[in-house]
Amino acid sequence: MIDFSLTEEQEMIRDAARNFAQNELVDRARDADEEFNLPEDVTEGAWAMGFVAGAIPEANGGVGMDRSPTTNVLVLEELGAGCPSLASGAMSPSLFVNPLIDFGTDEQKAEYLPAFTGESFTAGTLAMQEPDFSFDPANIKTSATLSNGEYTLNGVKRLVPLAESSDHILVLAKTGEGIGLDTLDAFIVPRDASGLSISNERERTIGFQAVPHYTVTLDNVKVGASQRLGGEQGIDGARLVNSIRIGAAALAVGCARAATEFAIDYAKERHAFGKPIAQKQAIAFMIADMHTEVDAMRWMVWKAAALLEQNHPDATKATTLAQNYVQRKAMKVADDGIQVFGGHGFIRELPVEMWFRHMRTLTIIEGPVAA
Amino acid sequence: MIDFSLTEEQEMIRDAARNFAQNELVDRARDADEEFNLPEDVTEGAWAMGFVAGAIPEANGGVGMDRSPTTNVLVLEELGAGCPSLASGAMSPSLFVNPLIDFGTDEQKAEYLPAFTGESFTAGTLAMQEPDFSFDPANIKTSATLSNGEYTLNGVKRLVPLAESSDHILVLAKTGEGIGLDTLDAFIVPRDASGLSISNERERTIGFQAVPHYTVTLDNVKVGASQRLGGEQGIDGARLVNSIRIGAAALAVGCARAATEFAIDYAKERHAFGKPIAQKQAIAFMIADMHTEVDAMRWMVWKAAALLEQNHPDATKATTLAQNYVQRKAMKVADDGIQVFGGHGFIRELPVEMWFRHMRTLTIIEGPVAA
Amino acid sequence: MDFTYSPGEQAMIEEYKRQGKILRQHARYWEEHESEVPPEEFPESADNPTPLLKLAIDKEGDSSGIVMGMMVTIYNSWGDTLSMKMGPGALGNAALAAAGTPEQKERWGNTRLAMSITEPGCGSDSKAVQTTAVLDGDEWVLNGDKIFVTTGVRADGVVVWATIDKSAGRAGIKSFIVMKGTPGFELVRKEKKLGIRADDTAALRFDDCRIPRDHLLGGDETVPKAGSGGFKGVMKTFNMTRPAVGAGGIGKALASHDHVTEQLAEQGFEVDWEKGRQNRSTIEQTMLETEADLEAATLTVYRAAWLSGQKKPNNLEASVAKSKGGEVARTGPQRMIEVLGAVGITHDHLVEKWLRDGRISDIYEGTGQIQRLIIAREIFGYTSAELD
Amino acid sequence: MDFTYSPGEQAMIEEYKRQGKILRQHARYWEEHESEVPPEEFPESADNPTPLLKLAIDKEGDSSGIVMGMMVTIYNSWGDTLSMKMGPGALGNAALAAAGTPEQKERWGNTRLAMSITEPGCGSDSKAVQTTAVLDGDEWVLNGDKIFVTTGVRADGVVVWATIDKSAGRAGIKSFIVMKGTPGFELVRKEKKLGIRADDTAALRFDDCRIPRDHLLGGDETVPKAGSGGFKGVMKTFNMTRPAVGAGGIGKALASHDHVTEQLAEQGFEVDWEKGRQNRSTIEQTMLETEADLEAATLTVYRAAWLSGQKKPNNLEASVAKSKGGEVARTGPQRMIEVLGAVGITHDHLVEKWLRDGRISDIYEGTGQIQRLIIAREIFGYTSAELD
Repeated sequence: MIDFSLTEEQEMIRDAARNFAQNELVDRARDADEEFNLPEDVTEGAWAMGFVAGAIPEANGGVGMDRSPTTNVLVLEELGAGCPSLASGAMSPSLFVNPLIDFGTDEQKAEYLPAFTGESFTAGTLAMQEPDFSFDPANIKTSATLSNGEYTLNGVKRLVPLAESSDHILVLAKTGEGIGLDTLDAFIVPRDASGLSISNERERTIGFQAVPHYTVTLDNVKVGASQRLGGEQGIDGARLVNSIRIGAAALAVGCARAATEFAIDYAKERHAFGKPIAQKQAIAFMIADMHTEVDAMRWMVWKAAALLEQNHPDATKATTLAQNYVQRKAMKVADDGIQVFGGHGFIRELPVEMWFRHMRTLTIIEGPVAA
Repeated sequence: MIDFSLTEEQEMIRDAARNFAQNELVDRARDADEEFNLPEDVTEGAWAMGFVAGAIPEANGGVGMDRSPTTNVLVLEELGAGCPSLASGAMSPSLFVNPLIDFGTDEQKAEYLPAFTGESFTAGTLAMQEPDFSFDPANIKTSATLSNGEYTLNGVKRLVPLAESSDHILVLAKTGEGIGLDTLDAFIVPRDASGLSISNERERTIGFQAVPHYTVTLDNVKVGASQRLGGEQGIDGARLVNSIRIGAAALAVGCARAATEFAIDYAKERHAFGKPIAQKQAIAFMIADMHTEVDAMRWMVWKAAALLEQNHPDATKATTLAQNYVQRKAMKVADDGIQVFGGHGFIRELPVEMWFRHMRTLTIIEGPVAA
Repeated sequence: MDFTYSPGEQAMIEEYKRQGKILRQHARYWEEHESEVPPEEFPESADNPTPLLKLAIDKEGDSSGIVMGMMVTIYNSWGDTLSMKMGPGALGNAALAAAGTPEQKERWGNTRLAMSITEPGCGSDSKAVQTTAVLDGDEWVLNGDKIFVTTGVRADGVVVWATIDKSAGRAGIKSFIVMKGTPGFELVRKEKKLGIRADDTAALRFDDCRIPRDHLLGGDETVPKAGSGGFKGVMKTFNMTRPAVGAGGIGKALASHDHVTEQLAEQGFEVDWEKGRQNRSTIEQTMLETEADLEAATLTVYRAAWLSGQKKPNNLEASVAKSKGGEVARTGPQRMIEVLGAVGITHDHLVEKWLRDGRISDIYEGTGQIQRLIIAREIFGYTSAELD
Repeated sequence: MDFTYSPGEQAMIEEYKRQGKILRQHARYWEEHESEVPPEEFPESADNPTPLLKLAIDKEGDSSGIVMGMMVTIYNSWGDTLSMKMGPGALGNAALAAAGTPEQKERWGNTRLAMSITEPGCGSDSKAVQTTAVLDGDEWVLNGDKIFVTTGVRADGVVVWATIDKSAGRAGIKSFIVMKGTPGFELVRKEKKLGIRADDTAALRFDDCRIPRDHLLGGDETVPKAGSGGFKGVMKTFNMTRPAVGAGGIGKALASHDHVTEQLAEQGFEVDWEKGRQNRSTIEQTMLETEADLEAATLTVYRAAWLSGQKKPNNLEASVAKSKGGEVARTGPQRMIEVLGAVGITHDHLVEKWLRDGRISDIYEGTGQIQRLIIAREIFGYTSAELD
């Protein structure tokens, strides 16, 4: 059944996320970006809303809400409309928590999830990206070799958010050969593991400057077999990657929506050649297309999230299509978002140039959050 | 030196081509298309202008003008602006004649070129296309195997223009292995060769309906070694393919120019919502972009033709870039050309829908003429 | 939130595709014989009852009727422009159903009525209608030329727009029912077109054509002042039509994509959904991006329809759907021909036909440009006077 | 017809690239220290004289000076926004040279003059200039705010647009020379920008700023009636500027493409020019299409310049070049980041900087939209009143 309706609970959570984003993120975004600072009250505020930890089972000390990718994309769109960079910083523990909920053994859940049920923000992260230009999660280079009941991890991970402040890093690696998302495995690696090093310098990136990202190098890092997520069974690699890709796409939809709404307001106010520029077809049509694509992108993300939630066999296809579509269109929206403002769009005062930088980040890295 | 100037002779030939195209092609285009008819007076008229045979050396009974791809693209743009379909029909002997001039041995020139120096149109053609969806001249499937001083040709060729009325068909084939345009060879094959069959039915195509195209099947066709173009040395495959690709691109530039000029005139005359639609930014900008791309495409074609003429090592690169650019932009121009006219653009009365069909043909087949 | 088809819908779609492939066997013939009118019913129709019957399987999980209508439109269009069996009505019947008086519905409900709006001098600008209707005693006298009348040849009559008061602009425009055979009502020609050649498109002329006074649709002879209430009534019916036209365009693009996917599969080629962009071939990327575009357009169509099913206004979303559907109808088959290569421009495949057939989708029921005007007015809160 | 570089030009271009790579070593520093003004001359400049000296090799086959100017602009921009050694002038000097009286040229020819046109309330709409100049005795009194003044911090003075007669529209706008230190002339701030951070962009204020009467550029105090002759004089100088701005955008995109080509080559990847589309990888196709776009834009720039060298009008072609240059400056670096993947958004590479730097190219000297207006007016033969 084709059905776009939200549950009452979803509407409530979405509205709460919208309020939080508009009240707590929008005004903080510029300074956070310029100062390379992820404000503590932002991460604490998001934490208090329960966006990250809400789905931790009661058995692990959580409140045990449904683990719902569809609800998550609603929240992430709203947060992305506030500020995708702050949102990603505040939500990055989801990169650790959600895979644990989805794939963790009972022992793993019991050991690692309670740390995230406290009242204060707890960092957690996942290491996926690698330096290779042909990086592809379906053909990851970081290796995990089993020997004497221990895995030895080797590889370089880039752009790992909050690596420095996380007690554990979920490291994506390949235990075998071949190509495909089913070759993926994840390992829970303590930050202070021997052989693991975190770059002293934060990575410098075009957008998301508020979020500390690091290069994490794994040089013969040894972890016990019990650190393999999902135990002997391992993980459903496609599902993990889908969840991450959908998360990024949802943030991008939100950011594109904010750019569109901001452009609408400006175009109606800004006069040129004797009338509001919104009354010029060139501008009006550009913004109309921005609106159209935000709509289209949203439904693509909803569909992918819904199929993921149902564990539907087409979830990977839907995710790949949504990711592809969002990567193309969201970047265009953000880019045209600058164009509407002309020279003013180029100054680091209005948020439009910032959204452009965030969007280039969002549409390139596979995912700063997990849906 | 970056120099866009034409020689006086080039300007004269271009103007002559323009007059011919505007006077002899434009008005004939619609009926020729609807009636699947290549009018004899059109082919004879183009023949009389010397567009095809002008570069046949005096030694072979020709007038011995320079063999000039740059002059040819000027002519082809003009003819394409008249009607690319009629132009391709009238110019298709260039597919046989120009490679003969470029690569033929003295014996081959002496034997085959004089037939094209008469006062009447003489058909000649080249068989390149193959049915495979991954068809690539750099990896052609038709084979030519040498044995006992004879070549045996096997393969299926599609969309061979004027195959039925040509005494000889220049067949592109591969004598060896490997991938690359240097693997290409061409063979002069008599139409009545044993093992060669020409489809009874003309091929039906979306555009170019005036031009008879046929499927040519080669089933163990045997030709003497002397039929290999260029003799033992063979041909410069890249140069041959470049010349063909540039020819198609030049026709496309002309057709796109015609579509743009027609749209300009219509938009200024057609009123909607109380003023000419040209005064609406949406239409004005669409046509402005059409104009811009026609310009940009033309310089790409000029550059490729100039490098080809100089036998410059970058000629293949320039041709590939020009072909790629023209294939993308010319199709968009023709498509937007319909859009300017709305419903009227969809009726087989104005030429715009015809140009759209011709353009889809031109931007897909590698080349109906040789520059 | 659900984006899967119910088993019944799935079965219906498969049946549309199966029957569509039968219709495709007739497609070239009726395109070549465009001057004739295809039969009301194809011989195969006896053995191929409407695919809607497949729905019975699973009523529970079915989509709302309006959303399902969009599926039907997409997969109807997927086969060919031909129909196994013509439905009884045409576009004018929808207008009759929406705006007719009970007597009018009773009287003409069983006839096939085309809809006649466009004129040679006015395309998207419907308030520029020049055809006049003048009340002379108890008769309306119609004069004017009409073009692009879908089903105008086959229909029993037309619902025609004419102005009874030019000075009133849109408010002066009324709809009239004129049946074939009425003196002064002439079928001028059947148009020859780029695509959808089997569909009949007529040009009509009204030359002192007299019809009884009660043939004014809805019977309301008053001309509202200034405001465009009368016109808005007409626009409302468009909110279903625009997504449907978008859906038709999607059908053609989808047909092209499905066909090429099959062709590639025969050569052992399949898109790998897990592989990243950096490791794809150009063909793979083209297939994937085209499918993404199709999916996006389809979802905007379903969204517009779903809103309507929820009794929520969808003027904005209807134009979003129409503009996306019109776009993929252009780009989709174009790219699929590029994938096929040279044989793609030949009659070996129907893709070149779907390109021509689909091209109309970004034109009729308002060009893509008109849709963007509507979208922009909605998001800016502008009137048509503020943004034109 | 010739599209090859002469040996001298080739050598010059190589030298620009070589020096550009040196400048790139300073690029991050000066972007990080945007509140400071980069030096007039970098230490390396002593060992790296201007690449123009390389031209001497082969004067015969060189392009016309104006075309060569475009090469210089492209390959200057290719390195970084920094210059090994600042030239003496700025944009205002061009205006002085074009429109100044002999006395004015003599007096200010050796100073660096910025050009100040844009105001907070007017971007592309130059006739909406609000800054006023009122003649009071033998002095002009200037009042108004100006933004986006390139080199406004470093310059010795500015050529500023102000209206002496608002009712006259464009005809009332005149240019004035105001030197730093003049009372009432305030440097409000140096802007913080998305890109070209090392370039100084100033906001200025004129608050009862009094300058002598002879500081009016060209000295003509009359206001032409109705016609916009006065304005057209200014527009004329743009015919060289628009292609140059397009060229600057191309430089950034080309830098990105060249850089990624090198990166790919290190991994053994090279575009095969002979292979057909159907057999290319996505990366290969992206590299090829980006290069085609760059080539197209470059040729439109050369064409506009070549016309100018031939003393032929190039208003249309200048806008074609500007719009294409602006376009590739946006799409080129975007796609190159996509090819690099995640490291493309980091400071590992300068491509993310070139994306930010290049983004201005489709904005200043008239946005892409303004260029399309100019193109459309030219091809339709419309005045700005007919198409606005």
